[in-house]
Amino acid sequence: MTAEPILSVEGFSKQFELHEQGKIIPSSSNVNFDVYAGKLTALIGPTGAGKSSVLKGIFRTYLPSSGRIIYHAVNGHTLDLVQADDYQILDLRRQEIGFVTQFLHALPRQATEDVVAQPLFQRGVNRDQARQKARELLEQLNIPERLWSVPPATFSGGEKQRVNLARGLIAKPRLLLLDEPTASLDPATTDRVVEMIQAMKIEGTAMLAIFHHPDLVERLADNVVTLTPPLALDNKEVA
Amino acid sequence: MKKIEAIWLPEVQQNVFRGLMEVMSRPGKSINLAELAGNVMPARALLATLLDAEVTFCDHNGLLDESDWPLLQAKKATVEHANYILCHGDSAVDFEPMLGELSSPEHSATLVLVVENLSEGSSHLTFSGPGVNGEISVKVAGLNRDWLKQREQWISSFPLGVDLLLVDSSRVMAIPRTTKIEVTSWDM
Amino acid sequence: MNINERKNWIRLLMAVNKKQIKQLAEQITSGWALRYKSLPQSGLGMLKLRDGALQEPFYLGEIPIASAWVELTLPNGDKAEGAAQVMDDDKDLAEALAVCDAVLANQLVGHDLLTVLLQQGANKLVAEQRNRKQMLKRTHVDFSLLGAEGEYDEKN
Amino acid sequence: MTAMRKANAAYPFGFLDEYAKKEVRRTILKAIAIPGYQVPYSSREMPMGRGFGTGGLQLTLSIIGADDTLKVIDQGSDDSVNAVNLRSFIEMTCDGIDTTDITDEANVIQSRHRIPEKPLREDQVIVLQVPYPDPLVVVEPSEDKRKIMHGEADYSRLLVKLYEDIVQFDEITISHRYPTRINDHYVIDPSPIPRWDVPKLNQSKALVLLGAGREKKIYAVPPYTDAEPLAFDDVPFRVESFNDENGQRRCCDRCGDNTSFLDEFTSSVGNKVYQCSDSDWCREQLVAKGE
Amino acid sequence: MEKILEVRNLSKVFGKGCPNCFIKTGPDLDTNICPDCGSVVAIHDLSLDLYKGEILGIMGESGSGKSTVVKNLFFDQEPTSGRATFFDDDKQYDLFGLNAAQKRHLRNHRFGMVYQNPHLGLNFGISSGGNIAERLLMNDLRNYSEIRERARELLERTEVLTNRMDELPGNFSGGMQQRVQIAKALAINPPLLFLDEVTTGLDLSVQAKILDLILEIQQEMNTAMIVVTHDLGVVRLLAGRTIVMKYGRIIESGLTDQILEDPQHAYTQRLVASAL
Amino acid sequence: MGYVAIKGGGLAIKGAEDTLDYLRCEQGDSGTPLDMDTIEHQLRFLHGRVLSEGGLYHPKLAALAIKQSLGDTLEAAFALRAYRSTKPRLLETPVLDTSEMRVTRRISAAFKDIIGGQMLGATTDYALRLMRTELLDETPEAFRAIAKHWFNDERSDSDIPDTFPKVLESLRADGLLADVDKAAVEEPFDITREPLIFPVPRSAALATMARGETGSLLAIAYSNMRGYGDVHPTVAELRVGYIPVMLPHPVTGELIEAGEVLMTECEIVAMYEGDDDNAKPTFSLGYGACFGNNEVKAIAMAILDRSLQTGMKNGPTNPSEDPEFVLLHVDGIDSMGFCTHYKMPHYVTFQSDMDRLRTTQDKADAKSEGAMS
Repeated sequence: MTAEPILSVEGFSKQFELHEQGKIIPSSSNVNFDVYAGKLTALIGPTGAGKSSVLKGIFRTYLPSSGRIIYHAVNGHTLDLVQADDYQILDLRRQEIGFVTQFLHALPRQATEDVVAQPLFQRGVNRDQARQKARELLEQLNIPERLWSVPPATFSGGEKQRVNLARGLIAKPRLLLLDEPTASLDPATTDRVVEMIQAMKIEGTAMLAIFHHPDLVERLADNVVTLTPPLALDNKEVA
Repeated sequence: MKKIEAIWLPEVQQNVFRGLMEVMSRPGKSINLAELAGNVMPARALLATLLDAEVTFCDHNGLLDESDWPLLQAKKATVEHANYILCHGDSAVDFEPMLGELSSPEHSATLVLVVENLSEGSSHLTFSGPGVNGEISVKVAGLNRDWLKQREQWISSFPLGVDLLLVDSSRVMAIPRTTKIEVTSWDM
Repeated sequence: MNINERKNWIRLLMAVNKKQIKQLAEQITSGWALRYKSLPQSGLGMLKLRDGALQEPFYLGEIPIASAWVELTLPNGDKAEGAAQVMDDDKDLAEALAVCDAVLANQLVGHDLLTVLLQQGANKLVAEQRNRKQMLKRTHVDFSLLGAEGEYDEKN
Repeated sequence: MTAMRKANAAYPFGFLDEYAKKEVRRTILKAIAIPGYQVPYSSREMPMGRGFGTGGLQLTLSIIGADDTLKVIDQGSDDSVNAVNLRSFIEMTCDGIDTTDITDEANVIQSRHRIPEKPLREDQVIVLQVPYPDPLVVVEPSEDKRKIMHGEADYSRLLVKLYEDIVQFDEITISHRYPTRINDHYVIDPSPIPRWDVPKLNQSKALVLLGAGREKKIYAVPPYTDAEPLAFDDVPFRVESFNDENGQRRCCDRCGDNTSFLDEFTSSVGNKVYQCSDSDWCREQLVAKGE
Repeated sequence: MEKILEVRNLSKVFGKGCPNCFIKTGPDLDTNICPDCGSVVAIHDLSLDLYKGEILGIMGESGSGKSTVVKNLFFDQEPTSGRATFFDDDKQYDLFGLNAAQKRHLRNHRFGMVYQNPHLGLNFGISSGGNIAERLLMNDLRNYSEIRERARELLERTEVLTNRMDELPGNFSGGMQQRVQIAKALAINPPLLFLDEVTTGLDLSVQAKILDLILEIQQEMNTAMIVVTHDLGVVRLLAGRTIVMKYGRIIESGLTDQILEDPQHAYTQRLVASAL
Repeated sequence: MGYVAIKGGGLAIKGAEDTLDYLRCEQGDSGTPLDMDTIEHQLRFLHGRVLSEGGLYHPKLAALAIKQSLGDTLEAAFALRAYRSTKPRLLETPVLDTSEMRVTRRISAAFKDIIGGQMLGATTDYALRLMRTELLDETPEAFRAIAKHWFNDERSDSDIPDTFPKVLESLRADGLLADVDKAAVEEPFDITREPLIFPVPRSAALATMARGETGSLLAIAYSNMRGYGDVHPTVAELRVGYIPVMLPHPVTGELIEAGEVLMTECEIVAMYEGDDDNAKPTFSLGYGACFGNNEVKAIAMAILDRSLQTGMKNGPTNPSEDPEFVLLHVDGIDSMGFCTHYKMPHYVTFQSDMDRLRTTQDKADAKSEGAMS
């Protein structure tokens, strides 16, 4: 490939230092890969290989323990997400990098359409326009219209996941991190999601994803990165 | 028996006070204090009227005779802590008087400035503010412009500030902290 | 009370008739020149007390004060000084007491007359003191007697 | 004079000792220099009760001299018992002064509850007796905090009081002692004058001195100084109305004037009667009519 | 992004203080009371930045000094040392160098504060509408109808029944009082708002509504906020960034999700673990 | 001097004063005017109250004040207070110490045995409040016989000292009280010269209460005793006696006795408390003192001194601990004057009140009519 990657992960490691137990738990070690515009990179590997840690490390939900995460921003600047300060990360989260997890964290009383429109609100998009866009997405994801104005708190797991997806997709991030986005969806909806991801790829979104099912990797991944569980640092005392 | 000087008599002090009340109420207006108090330096007459053992006083430029002190009864204080300060108006300002506190602006100094002349003079000022019906023109000679500059600083956050009493050889004029002063022309 | 000590004179003289003091003072000094070292005046004084609990000073209230300070010039040219500050509002009395003070302190002519007054005053004060002590004596609570065998054996 | 008054013949001119006068005088100058600020002073006991004008009296006694002509008013009248009492006390202790009941003739006027109808002149000074000097006391009981609020010109809580009044009654219910802002900073209690008299404070030609004896405060409205009653842009300050049921302005039963503050009486036959509250004003109107 | 507040090296000691106060207190020594002089070190050497429209959480247990931070910034208390700069459009203010009148001006015109105890933020002697009116009057609004209209709007916005706006706050439930307090704080559209344990002591459902309200308002008005709380749920919902305090010191700060999912400090790990 | 004819109000005032004077002399031929000594001695406690509430120790004028006010304590104290406004302040005494007091009564509720002993002196404490009908027709002879009998009593002797040590000093020596630093005190607050602007120092509180009205002090102190506060006082010492007033002789500088002042003094000991500086806990103390013989006032003041100290230190939790509340409300002259002033005409302000009420009523009427139509 001749194109420059949007994201290059170099020698990424993450380990947790549990002070209370006096333990260090390794999660990922020495991970290297690139992510490109319009391409989906899938992370695979057995449970405990630290796939989620990599996504969270990129998103700064986890603080990486070592390595570099080079991100090429839309303005042409390059920065290392490991070194970037909180404000740079917050800015990227608002403008360029999206993250869809299996779990939906939403404000308690917010209407579903507003939950989905949230990223657009944050970018300062007009509220009506943002809601309109949210409704379109909810429709595409088969959420019945009667639910749009209700908070998602009482939704089924699958419905919540779709709301979550809609929210992740709505702002059309340049880089989208997907952590098992279809884990509890029925086959029909899963197909819908696959279509939407493909559409986004065509629009140029770079994606880094973990799928619960190898079939999806097959259908969507342009590149596959295999992770292996890091060596256990047995009983290593916290320094 | 030594005759008591008029400025120490209660009835004269009452008269002098009424003069002070008048000029303090009407900034820019000057009255002849010497006439009221038997041809003495107006500064002495007004100090005799206002001071007693309850207040502090600083004769910053040593303008008074030492013999006046026991009769004035006022406690000596440094210029930074005095309730009343007497000084020359023609020299530059070299101290920071008490300005009061926001909750007690009366804890501020009254400055008595001795100038050359309050009826003639080539420094022309225009006063406005409380006590002045519109505007009033004032002429003065022998006042260092530095006082006006410093005063602007001192009165910049009302109600903090200082009040000035200007005296020449016969007259007195007041500039309370609320008076706005514009310099029309200045003679250096 | 020692009538020869200057610090007691005011109190001793005040114990006798005030009119008598004024008369006597005038009588003794008639023909002498009198100059005020400070004008006789009457006014108020603040009574400053140390509180018995935290030992901090405070003002209990005001008292009338009359004061005078005089200089006497005798016919022979001798000068004598005397002064008085007394709890009273009569400045003439203060002046008279100041004169007495001068006469007594300098053993001037007439001091013997004043000594008689001092003695009278002393007698009155002794009597007064005796009365006050009697109040205490007669109302003293004798705890050693309470609960003792002779509980009801009140003397007298 | 009665025996009670003669008994005090030995008191000095102006009753107060000279040190007390000096303190009051210093306080007056500060009060003029800081318009509307309540300057504390060590109010002395007067031989009449706190609340009978001891603050005003100390002001008058500290400023008055043998050349002055004094007028004393209570409720607009020189003949009210309190006015008579104060005037006779001042006459007794200030040998040589003149007293008058004609506003024009006086150069020192001590008053309780009224400012004369006749506009005062530059050569006059009016002393108002004040029972409660601090308008903030209704919203803040602690003097300590009130002093800070005054210093910062923080009167929002007082304005809220007006807001609440309008909410509840559709009207500002303050009848007298109307809070008035002086020179755009301090808000004063202008003493219990009716609202009718408040506009007279604004740009007054005469110096206005206010004295609260019991609360130990002196304050002033210098001449030619703004005095603005607190109000809202759309709910303006209004003075007492003396219109009858038909909207017709009532007139004084004696002099016929219809421009002055009126006292209301019930006549012996039971109907309402109105008369000028300012007795000298009423007299002057009668003189003008040739009666 | 524009900075609105910069705090540097803020310290606050209650008591007379001594040279050892800072040396002998802190999280490592497990106390904020100076063993030598008995003074309480509420904050030591705290620095933080706040940007326009941002919500910063300050988290910690009682005694951590978190409330003292906002009380110092809102001038309820005076710091022992340190600087704070408030950037207001093209002006900037050295907060601790201002005189009382200037401080009051900022409190009245540029800052808002919502206290845990509504009694601190509301005047219970006047109606709810009057409380809002007070703040508008402080801001030199002098038109009765406008004040009334604005008060009504704000109460509507904070979901207080406007037909109860002339009632005293004492007649309201705790949650409703907090809404009135928020309405009052917001009356002047302050660019900077302090929230001190605003939901503590309220029912869970009421808490949720209040938090929701705060977030909505923050997005609508782009108000920068400092939210002080001991409640992880509150920071999770409101704050983009969070500071964790213990015994007057910042022990950790970062993006809120990172603090909650990957806490670095032993104390934060314990805090997070115990909340889960 | 211009002359204003005395009309309506003026005549009435004159009449009222004459009437009051007539009432004083109403007995006519059968009456004897009170003389000053009679008042000073036979109305001793009334006289003491007037001295202390007037704030001026002038026994003769206090007696006169009682006479001319027909025995009204507040009025009499008031006359004394007004008198002092006309007098210049000449001096203040050095700090006098009440251990120099020439005691006529001295008791302690804390200890049975105090050094120097307990002396009940002249007190009504144990008197049976029965009507002494024999005094109804007391003859001058009988009256004089009582005095004579007392003077002739030979039981007095001179082994009783002039002065007595203070009970508190022994407690202090035992370390039960906080140490005091006699040297490190500032000039006391002069309430006659400076207005009370809160917070005020303790010396201002003591001076204010020393001339406060007995009933007012008692009422607020009683609220504290009943439970609005938590003092639980014990009277360490209560003494009545004469304190010599010492002034420096202008010529020699030596302290001389200018006179003596009858006064009452009370020290109470209350619950101990810890100190800020982690020093050992000690008893808290309260102090009361006043001119004349007025024990209720001295005790009430001591209790309030203690409660005010608590309020000044920790903030008031009840009225008796609030300096502003207590000190601004205990002065008899201020409070009676203001109370009396409500009798003065308020025609103008009432007119203004009526204007507001009528306008408000009209608006309310208009509103309800509007609502109905």
